[in-house]
Amino acid sequence: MTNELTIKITGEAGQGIQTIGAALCRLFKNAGFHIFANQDLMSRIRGGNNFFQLRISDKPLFALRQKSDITVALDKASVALHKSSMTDGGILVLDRKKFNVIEEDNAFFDVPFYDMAVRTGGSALFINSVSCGVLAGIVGVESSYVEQAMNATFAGKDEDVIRKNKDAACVGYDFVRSNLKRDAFRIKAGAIKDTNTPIMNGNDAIVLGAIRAGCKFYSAYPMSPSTSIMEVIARYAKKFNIVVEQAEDEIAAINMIIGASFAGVRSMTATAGGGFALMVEGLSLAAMTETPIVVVVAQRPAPATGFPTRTAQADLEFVLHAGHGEFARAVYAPGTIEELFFVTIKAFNVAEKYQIPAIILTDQHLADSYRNIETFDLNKIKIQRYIISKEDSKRIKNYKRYQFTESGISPRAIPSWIEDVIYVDSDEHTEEGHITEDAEMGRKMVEKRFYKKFSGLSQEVEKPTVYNMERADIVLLGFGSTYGVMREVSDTATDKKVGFVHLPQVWPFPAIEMAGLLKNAKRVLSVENNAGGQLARLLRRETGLQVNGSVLKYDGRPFHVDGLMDRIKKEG
Amino acid sequence: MTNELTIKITGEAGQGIQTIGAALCRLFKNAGFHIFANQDLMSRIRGGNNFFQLRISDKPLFALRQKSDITVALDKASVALHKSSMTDGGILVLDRKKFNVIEEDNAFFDVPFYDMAVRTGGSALFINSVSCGVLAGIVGVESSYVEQAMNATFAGKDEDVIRKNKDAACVGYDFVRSNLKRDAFRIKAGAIKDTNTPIMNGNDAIVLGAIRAGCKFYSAYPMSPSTSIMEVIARYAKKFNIVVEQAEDEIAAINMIIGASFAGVRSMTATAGGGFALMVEGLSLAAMTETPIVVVVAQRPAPATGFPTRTAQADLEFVLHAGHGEFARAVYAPGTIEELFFVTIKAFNVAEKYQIPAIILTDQHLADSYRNIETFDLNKIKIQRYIISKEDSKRIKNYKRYQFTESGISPRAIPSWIEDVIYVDSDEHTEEGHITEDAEMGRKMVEKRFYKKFSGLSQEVEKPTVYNMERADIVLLGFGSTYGVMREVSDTATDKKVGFVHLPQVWPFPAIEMAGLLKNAKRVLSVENNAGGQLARLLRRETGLQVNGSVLKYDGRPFHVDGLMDRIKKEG
Amino acid sequence: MDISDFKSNEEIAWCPGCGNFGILTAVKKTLSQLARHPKDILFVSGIGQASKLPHYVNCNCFNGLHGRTLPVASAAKIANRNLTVLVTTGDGDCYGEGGNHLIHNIRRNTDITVIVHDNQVYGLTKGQSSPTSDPGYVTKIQEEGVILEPLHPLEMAIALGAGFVARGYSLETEHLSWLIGEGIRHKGFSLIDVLQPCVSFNKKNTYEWYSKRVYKVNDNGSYDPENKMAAYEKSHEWGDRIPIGIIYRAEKETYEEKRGLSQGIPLVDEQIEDVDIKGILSEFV
Amino acid sequence: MDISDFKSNEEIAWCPGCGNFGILTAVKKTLSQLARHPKDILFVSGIGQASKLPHYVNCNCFNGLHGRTLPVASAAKIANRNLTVLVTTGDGDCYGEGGNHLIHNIRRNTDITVIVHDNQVYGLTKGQSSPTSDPGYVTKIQEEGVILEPLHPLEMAIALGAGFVARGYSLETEHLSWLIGEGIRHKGFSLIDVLQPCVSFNKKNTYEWYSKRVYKVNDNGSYDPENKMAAYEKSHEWGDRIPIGIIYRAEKETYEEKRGLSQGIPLVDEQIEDVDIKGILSEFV
Ligand SMILES: Cc1ncc(C[n+]2csc(CCOP(=O)(O)OP(=O)(O)O)c2C)c(N)n1
Ligand SMILES: Cc1ncc(C[n+]2csc(CCOP(=O)(O)OP(=O)(O)O)c2C)c(N)n1
Ligand code: SF4
Ligand code: SF4
Ligand SMILES: [Mg+2]
Ligand SMILES: [Mg+2]
Repeated sequence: MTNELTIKITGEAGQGIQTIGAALCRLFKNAGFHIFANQDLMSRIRGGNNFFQLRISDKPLFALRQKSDITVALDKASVALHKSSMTDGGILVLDRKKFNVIEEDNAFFDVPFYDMAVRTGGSALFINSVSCGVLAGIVGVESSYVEQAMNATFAGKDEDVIRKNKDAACVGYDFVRSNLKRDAFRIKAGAIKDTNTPIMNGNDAIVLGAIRAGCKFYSAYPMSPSTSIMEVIARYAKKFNIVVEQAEDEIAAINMIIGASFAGVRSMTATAGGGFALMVEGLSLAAMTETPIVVVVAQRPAPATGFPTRTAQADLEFVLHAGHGEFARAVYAPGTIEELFFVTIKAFNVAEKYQIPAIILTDQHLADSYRNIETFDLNKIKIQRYIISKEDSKRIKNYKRYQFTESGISPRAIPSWIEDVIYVDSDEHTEEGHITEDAEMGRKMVEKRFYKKFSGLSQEVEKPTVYNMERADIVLLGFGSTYGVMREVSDTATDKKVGFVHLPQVWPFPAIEMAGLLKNAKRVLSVENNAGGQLARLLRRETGLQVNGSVLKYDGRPFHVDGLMDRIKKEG
Repeated sequence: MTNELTIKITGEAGQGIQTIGAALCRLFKNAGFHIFANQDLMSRIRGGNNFFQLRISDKPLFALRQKSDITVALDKASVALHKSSMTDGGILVLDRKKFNVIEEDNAFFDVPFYDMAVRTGGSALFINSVSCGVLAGIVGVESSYVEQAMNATFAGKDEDVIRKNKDAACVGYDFVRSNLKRDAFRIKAGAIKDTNTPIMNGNDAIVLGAIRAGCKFYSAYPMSPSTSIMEVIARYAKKFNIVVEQAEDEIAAINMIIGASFAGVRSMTATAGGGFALMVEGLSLAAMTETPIVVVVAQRPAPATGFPTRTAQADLEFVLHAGHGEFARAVYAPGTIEELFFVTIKAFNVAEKYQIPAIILTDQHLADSYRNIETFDLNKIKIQRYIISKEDSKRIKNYKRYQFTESGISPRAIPSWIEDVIYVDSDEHTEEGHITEDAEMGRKMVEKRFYKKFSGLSQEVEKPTVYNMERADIVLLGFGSTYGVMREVSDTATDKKVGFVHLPQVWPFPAIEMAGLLKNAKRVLSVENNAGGQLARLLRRETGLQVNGSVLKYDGRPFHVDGLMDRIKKEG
Repeated sequence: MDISDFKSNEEIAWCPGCGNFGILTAVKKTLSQLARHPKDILFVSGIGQASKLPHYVNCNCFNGLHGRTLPVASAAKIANRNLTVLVTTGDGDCYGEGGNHLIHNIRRNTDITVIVHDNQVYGLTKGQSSPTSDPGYVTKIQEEGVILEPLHPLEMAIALGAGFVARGYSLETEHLSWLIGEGIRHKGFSLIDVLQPCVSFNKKNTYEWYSKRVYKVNDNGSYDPENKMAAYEKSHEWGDRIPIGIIYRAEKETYEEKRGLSQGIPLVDEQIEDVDIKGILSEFV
Repeated sequence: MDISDFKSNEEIAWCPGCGNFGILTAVKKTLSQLARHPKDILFVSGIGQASKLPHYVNCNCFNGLHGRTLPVASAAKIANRNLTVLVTTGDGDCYGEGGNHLIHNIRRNTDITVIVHDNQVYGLTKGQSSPTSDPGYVTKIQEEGVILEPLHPLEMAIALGAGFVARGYSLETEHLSWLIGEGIRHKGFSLIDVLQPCVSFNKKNTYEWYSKRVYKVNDNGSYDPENKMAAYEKSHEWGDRIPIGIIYRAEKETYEEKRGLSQGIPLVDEQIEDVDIKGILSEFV
């Protein structure tokens, strides 16, 4: 517990834990800490037990720890549930009187939340603000940050509301300063100099990427953990003239984005594995008609409904092979919020260039985890359109939608822009887009859609991220959200040198590159939030290389830094 | 052209080619020939060009040849279309006058079909029967077989209808005997001594298997090439008290069979890749709820609508990985009609034993090809039910649907048979079937559904078929419908010795066995009706072995014996 | 049976004050009057708050996929006609994702009773609009308010030939329990749309909102639910006044009857070990 | 535009005598009177015999999946409001596989015109029953005849609030062409169910069968398609007499209007190369 802390706020669903969480993220970032935060929610609206975990440090953070240094229990049940997952010397904040807790525990720090909330704000609702103050006090940041956080959180509300919340927070803060004897938790702030940087989660990054990429049509059906993508894009829809349409089901969603894309508009949908299961036929349609689409698959534990609000990486193989027939696709699996943003933009460009479905494979952990990030370098971005421009369209006659070319890519015209008409067909078709029964034509079209496009796509695969690989004793291998935990383990492992290779794009699989990277590695362990070791299997299929072992987790929870470290030690 | 002939009847959709085909199959089988027959249809009801191909021989047949020895053209267009796919010395039967064909060709054999049909039957409809007679005449079977075939084909019709058809056939027969100078086509009949054996196609075999296995509920949505399964089972529904329900869509179909199976009834559905795409979510539901189901996937070329009436093996990887989340499944890929029958029965037993989805992966070629087969040895069949019997049910209290066991299989009770109630859930659940959010429970349930069941399933995988493998120069590798063509090539190859390994079950993959079989093989070529070489990839993933090459065909047509032979020669 | 026979020990995961509690009370009450053993009753549900209900009663439960209740329920009934089959589903589950099954299962007319917990919102996914959301209703997705015409489930069901079309209100538990009982007694597909306040997300259609509007359609005894045109009028009424009760009722032959499944042994009791296929095998010779 | 502008060179794959030919004739005739360039007209279809129609006219064509016409069509219209969007679909495509999209796209009310070639059978898959098959109709699957209540598309559409609900007959090409024209002119979702004899598979509902029954609903000028209750009555009429014509009509605001898409530049014409997100990025600070 040198230069970092893990903080947990826990209570029932409906107690507003997410709001406190967001306020705290802001507060600590502004105080100059790096933050990483994540929520653990049940699939219910009220009751049960939810918690928000927040790590703060003077170094950049990418993952969670198992145990918390400071736990704030907002209800009685939380005390028993979370007492055992504290670090040694950790502190559990509770309202003894309100919860009627009589037993003693070294870790307990009694704070009369309820009284303070009622006293300052007039109701128990203000407990959240009290606890913000309490946490700020324990960590010892300056009180001005508390005020600032309250101002930001309640911006736009009544003066009176803001003042009451500030009062509540200040009372909490002061209480700690007067009553907490220990200052073990006062870690040094100010590591980030420029605190004018964003905090966002994975889904936010996807939305920003999509907006920047020129997405103008978004259709989806709500499903955790993808739902907030629709909520956030809806928030900006008016400003950017984007149509966000809640579809009647996932089948409609994917067919709608295909329709809009055919008409010339960049389009996206997002869902979880179960919703994607319903989009599989549509995916195949996009491929056959050569209509670009972007599909976000935010994984959660399955089969079927599974754990709706939790995390997994068990749909890799599903997504790679989804859809009847054979066709080229791009599958991205970014590992960080920054990567999600840039890869989303790339996915739109690649989908349009190759006229294929591009899939962004993420998961609940990445979708819902918040981090302070560097402001995106927007200059890096280039939006290129791979359609026949409106200008050029005017000159087009005798248009063939599926004209054979070397690259397998046929120039794509937009209906009503060109003078000719466009035929698009889900049946096997001729270059003109008319239904055919011809064997030779069928063969050539398969080659176009599958071999040729694949070969182009393979030229622009996102490079694997390689980290601490020189003379590494152990090389971890992962995709998607495990980037963070692998990175922290790699940074902090002491016994042995641990490096890692992370794939932000899993298809086309960078086989030659991976073979080069791994063939001389001492010991390769795949780290996967699934039971099948799916990435390891893919590696073997594509390169012939077998990993030395797989560290698998399939209980719906993300890896923790300490947990992974232990598992790696065990695996050797 | 020693002891076999390839016969083709070709005309427009709607000319009744399938009816002649069926009659001819019967006729030649009864005359003691082995037969193999197949149709090539367009996705339309009238017009275009369809053909029926029939091979007859004194040796068992398993596949097609590219060129035909005798072609009967029922319309003018067929003459030009099929003239070039004749063997040297082949004969093309046509009605010169009716078609108004003036050019000359050595192969032409003019038969005034139309006149003869009108003369004997009173209308052009009788052309079919005339051509039966013509073909029987050309091959030189005894005329009694012609009569017999007409009797069987029109059994149940009016006396008058039967007589007219017989007349038509006889006139055709006699015409040939008087007018055909060549007797090159008179191959020796009588190879089969017991002609009291069945002729059926792959879909028929599946239906017979399902009925024998005790399927009592069948629900599906029509889709080529699976539709005839529903038609044939509907034919016998009343007799066997089976409910056949045409669903509103494929999603309903799979959920219906899950509902019926949950209630205790063996249930099945069938579809093609595109319909299966819609069943993917339901597949995952069956796995999660541990409800046994049997799903037939009859492959056809895709993506999307593709070639609706043609063949492919491109959905192997799709079917292996379909469904969100990880769970055990069995995937069968029988190669012959006999195997289809027995494997269907096994699929029902295995699905019920492991409480999983069992998939039968077939394709248009296998589904629609007819062969004369040995009568099934019905004594080999054992139907075992893996449910708590009604008797035993009476004693059950405190039932836990998902009780943990060594094998991962929980005793399955039937609702209303037991005294207790049963909870089944698509969410992650406890042993009692109630929704849980518990990490540990989630982990154990994944292990139950995925690891443990898989391990049991692996013990009862259908053994790969091994043929001509000793000292083979080339070993072919295939699954599903390519069995036939591999076998004929293996039997007739002369340059080099060709053996093959065929997998009637592709999942669990018999990895150890396959590694043993192939690791010392000189040269392994996978033979696949797809573009990806999917079986080869699976082999590599599961065993690390790479094939030396893949002979791929992805134009919607099946392999022909000669075609495959040539390709193998080229691949070396 | 007694109401205690249907007690489940599962903790209820609904929000305090949720309209679902009233439905649960009504359902249990109906069950206690059915004279059917819990083992002979099957609840089928999908995903959503409504769909958790089967866990809170002691009956058989198939809690399947979002939107896919009806195919499961109809098929279970076909497989074992001795089961009393009830469906608990949400307005999203039944009218959104599951819409196609609804229209075709009305046509299919198996003898099942469908209780739609209609809170005019997606509860479990935290407050998006549902097919029955009122126009103008604002959510995080529908930032400028719902613009689609609401689905009219009762009117649609009548148009499709449903034989039992009703609306209940979760605060009127006695009336609702009676409705559910009538639904179960009705031979064939019964649709009961239940107004169910969602206290967490639907701040428009609240208890107060509904209570002010709701009236019993046949309070004065003059409403004839067998008059289809009157039923069309009533089922469309939505505004200052909202009728509850049996809106439309007609006798229809059920699927089971037409299929001949209502006689003989139920499919589930068929012996299948020794099915003799020799006879049909010979047809292929 | 002239009818020849809409001529396609594709060989027609329908059976000789098929009712689809009449629909094709009617469609082309309507197009020729629209004063719209082929490039500004989009046909969306699914899979089935009906769905082949777009290949036989010279207009844009998106021939998608079985049952999935409407989401494609609505979204294409949203993306480019300048397109005149027509859907040609079958009774299986639109009412069976695609049922959920039908009910929700009626609610969505984009300005598209849907022509359902209703032959009461699955043509392309060779003669299974369709949702509109008459009870008792025998097929290879329905060996003892259809037992499900037929779907009543017009009645259902009215119940769902459709603003243009019509029935045509493929032999009455003039009338049908007029209907399609009215459907296109109607602002919003238009449903035109067209009686279409399938000479190959439907031996019950033949030309003769239809011709004997069909009458124009407003032949004597007294029918008021704006009267919903009358429309319900008419839309249910199916037996000795079958009405064709505009059964129901009502003005409704379209999706595009409600969304504000009917003004400003169409989505498809938006410049997207340089979308500036700096402003919203700062909201995350
Ligand atoms: C295929 C699929 N799509 C989406 C979801 C996510 N989901 C769960 S419940 C629900 C909506 C619930 O609304 P409703 O049916 O009205 O039930 P309520 O919670 O309001 O009772 C959704 C969209 C899912 N589980 N499965
Ligand atoms: C997902 C899916 N299921 C099934 C099919 C097979 N299929 C093609 S057309 C058709 C039915 C056609 O009936 P209808 O829509 O009435 O059109 P018609 O041929 O009668 O004009 C079916 C079931 C398919 N193409 N896709
Ligand atoms: S979210 Fe709404 S519907 Fe769901 S339990 Fe809470 S109040 Fe009830
Ligand atoms: S099968 Fe029927 S609907 Fe299809 S083209 Fe032939 S006649 Fe027309
Ligand atoms: Mg709801
Ligand atoms: Mg039809």
